[in-house]
Amino acid sequence: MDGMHDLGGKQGFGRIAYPPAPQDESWEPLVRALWILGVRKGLYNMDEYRHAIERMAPVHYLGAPYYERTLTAVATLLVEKGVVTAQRLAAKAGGPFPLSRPIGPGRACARAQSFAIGEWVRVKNQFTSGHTRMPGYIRGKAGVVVAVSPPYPFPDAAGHGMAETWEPTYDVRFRSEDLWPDSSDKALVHVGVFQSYLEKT
Amino acid sequence: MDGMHDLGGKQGFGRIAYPPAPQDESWEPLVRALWILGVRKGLYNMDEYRHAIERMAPVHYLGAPYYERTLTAVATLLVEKGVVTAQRLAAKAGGPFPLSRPIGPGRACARAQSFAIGEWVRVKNQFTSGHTRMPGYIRGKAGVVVAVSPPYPFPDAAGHGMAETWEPTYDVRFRSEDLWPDSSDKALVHVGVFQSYLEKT
Amino acid sequence: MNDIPAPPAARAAALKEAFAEKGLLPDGFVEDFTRHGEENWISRNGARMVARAWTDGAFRARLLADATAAALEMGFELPKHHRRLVALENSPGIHNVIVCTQCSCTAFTIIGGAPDWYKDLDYRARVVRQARSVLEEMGLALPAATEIRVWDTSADSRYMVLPLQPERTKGWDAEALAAIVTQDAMIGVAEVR
Amino acid sequence: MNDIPAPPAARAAALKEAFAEKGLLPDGFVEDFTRHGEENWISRNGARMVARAWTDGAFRARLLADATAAALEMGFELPKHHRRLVALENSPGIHNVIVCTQCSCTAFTIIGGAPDWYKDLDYRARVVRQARSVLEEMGLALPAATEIRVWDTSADSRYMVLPLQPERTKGWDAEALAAIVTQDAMIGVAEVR
Repeated sequence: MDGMHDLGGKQGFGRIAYPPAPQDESWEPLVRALWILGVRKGLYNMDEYRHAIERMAPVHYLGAPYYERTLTAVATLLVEKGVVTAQRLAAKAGGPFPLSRPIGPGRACARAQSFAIGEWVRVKNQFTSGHTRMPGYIRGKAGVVVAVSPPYPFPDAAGHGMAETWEPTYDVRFRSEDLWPDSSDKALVHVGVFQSYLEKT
Repeated sequence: MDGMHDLGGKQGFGRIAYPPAPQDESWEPLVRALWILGVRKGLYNMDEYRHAIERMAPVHYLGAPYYERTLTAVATLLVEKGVVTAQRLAAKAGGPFPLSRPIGPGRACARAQSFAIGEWVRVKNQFTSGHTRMPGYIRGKAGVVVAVSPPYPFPDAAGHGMAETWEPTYDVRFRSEDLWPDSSDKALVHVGVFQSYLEKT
Repeated sequence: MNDIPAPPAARAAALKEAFAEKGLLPDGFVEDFTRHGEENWISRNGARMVARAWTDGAFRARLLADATAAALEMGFELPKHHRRLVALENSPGIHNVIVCTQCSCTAFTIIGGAPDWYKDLDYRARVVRQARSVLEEMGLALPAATEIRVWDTSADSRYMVLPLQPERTKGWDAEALAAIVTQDAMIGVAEVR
Repeated sequence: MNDIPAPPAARAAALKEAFAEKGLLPDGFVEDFTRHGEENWISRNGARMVARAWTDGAFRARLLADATAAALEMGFELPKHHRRLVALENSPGIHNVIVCTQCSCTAFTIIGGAPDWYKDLDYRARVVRQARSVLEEMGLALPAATEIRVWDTSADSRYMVLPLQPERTKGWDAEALAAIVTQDAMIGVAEVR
């Protein structure tokens, strides 16, 4: 989805808060532990978790601290998986418990193909309302494969609880001047791109 | 700029709050009047005003009601134009008065060209950190000219207080399936596109 | 953004003082401007144009050819930067709807100030990409065969929709017709009933 | 979002109860997990790998060829979904920096939990497009001739930067070296001094 989470290259942002003021909240370790617990118990996979964050209302997403996003996503998944109802969560919390928006359809991976290190590839001009790990800033852009990773679950399917298919990802090197002509610092930008997102140039 | 204001086609948003609950705030007419006053006094033009809104911190922008954006933009412009200092504004307001981020460079219009009604055109694959009225969703896309408007000030220059050049805008018709293949409702989407943003297909 | 901003009303008052201190605020400007807008920049203007187009074929032709001139002809104002007004004609097979994805531009002197939902992020983000779904959610279910035309107000032209006249109102006079033309219909998210 | 949400601590507690009621929460899990993370998933792991690579040519070669194996060889853990660890070698003309633009993925068992600024929107949005400016703002001014390589963690590979060893530390043992390798250096926003 072309959501608010897809921040790469968005403009108007400012100085990095670095070095940071330490401000760990006491509830954060609990949320972190519950997040992992849900993964270990098989309630959801990592892509379902990421997509549950992406499905947050955009203004909520952007205003929420990091672990509030985790909290919202895990709660959403527990409700969607039937572990608890939204009403019960709110009652337990003693007030409104905002959840993410409903999930839509995912999509299966594309026909298998393969690319070699050193080969030029292009990111398909594709759009999906569901989970994807293709950042918008590489859509339609060409780059060169610099490394191949072992097969991972295809996120656009896995994020929707569809039967997992596994496919290689390629570390693809893009030139910033191709991604944002005349409007970027010169750099080589590498993205881990799933095979299904790619086509021959 | 590829800012948070550039919302067309972004996903994750929800139901329109329609019909709305009436909730006009009493300070809103004042802000609206001051906004127009600044235009009439020649303190800023419409594109400077729009860009001052776009330069708000993204999270502030997205969380702010409409007239808070106007308020922030007009205050920012008054400070930038030397009418008042930021410190003085905050002192008068009795607390922090968030302003927009600093302005960067604008850009001049492209060499004059012209397009005829019925002609296919393509939106240039251009990026700018400054003000622009090219919504991101038409970048690089082709459409057909359905109407020509009289010359308007070129926003990418006017928004930065550069010497105004005027140029025609074209109402260009795009097909939603070209803008967002496989991921949109079928519609013809028309955008008023400045001449400088366009090239022959 | 760590510090909580002063309330918007306090900031608005501070801004007003900043204008006043530089001698930029004419006496009574805010009140006069607000009253002028409330009295003159109302959706009834557009409604009267629509009603007249429904009852006066020559005006309809003028409106579709040059809505700016048609608005001026009826005595309505256009701000200096609204340099061209365009009337978008609905027909049985074509439905128009307007939006401003990057801010919230509208022909506010003609169709009235934009409603809150028009200025909200949801409408701006979605109506260009999910026009049919959004209209349906808002209560306007269009026939599958109807072509939807969305108009994104990204330059200084301004748009208004010329809705279809309901069958039941054939023969009504312009005054009666103007009373049933809503702002929503001129934005294109509703039909006139 | 009109209603103010319950405080996050109350929501977190509610979530914990929801797990517990279904028998999904082993006794002491939260405490054990938290302590395990605090004790084991620390940036000192990565620092020790870096220090060893600086002092042991054969390990350096293994690290660059297969950082997953190198991490396991040193007894460090990788979560199941971190299926490949990659060490990115800085050289006098090449500087690497990592980010996750879409969320905040990191090899947290190796370089420690991501710092807040890494998870913030500003870093995620800007470092891919304005790498040199962002690094400079953060205090790392790179020579104009240095090639900057940004790595966006968009799949399940995880990255760590192998920084340059400072001249002044040549001859130090691995223990002393590990003490000066920071998490920021392994993310690539700082040099080791």
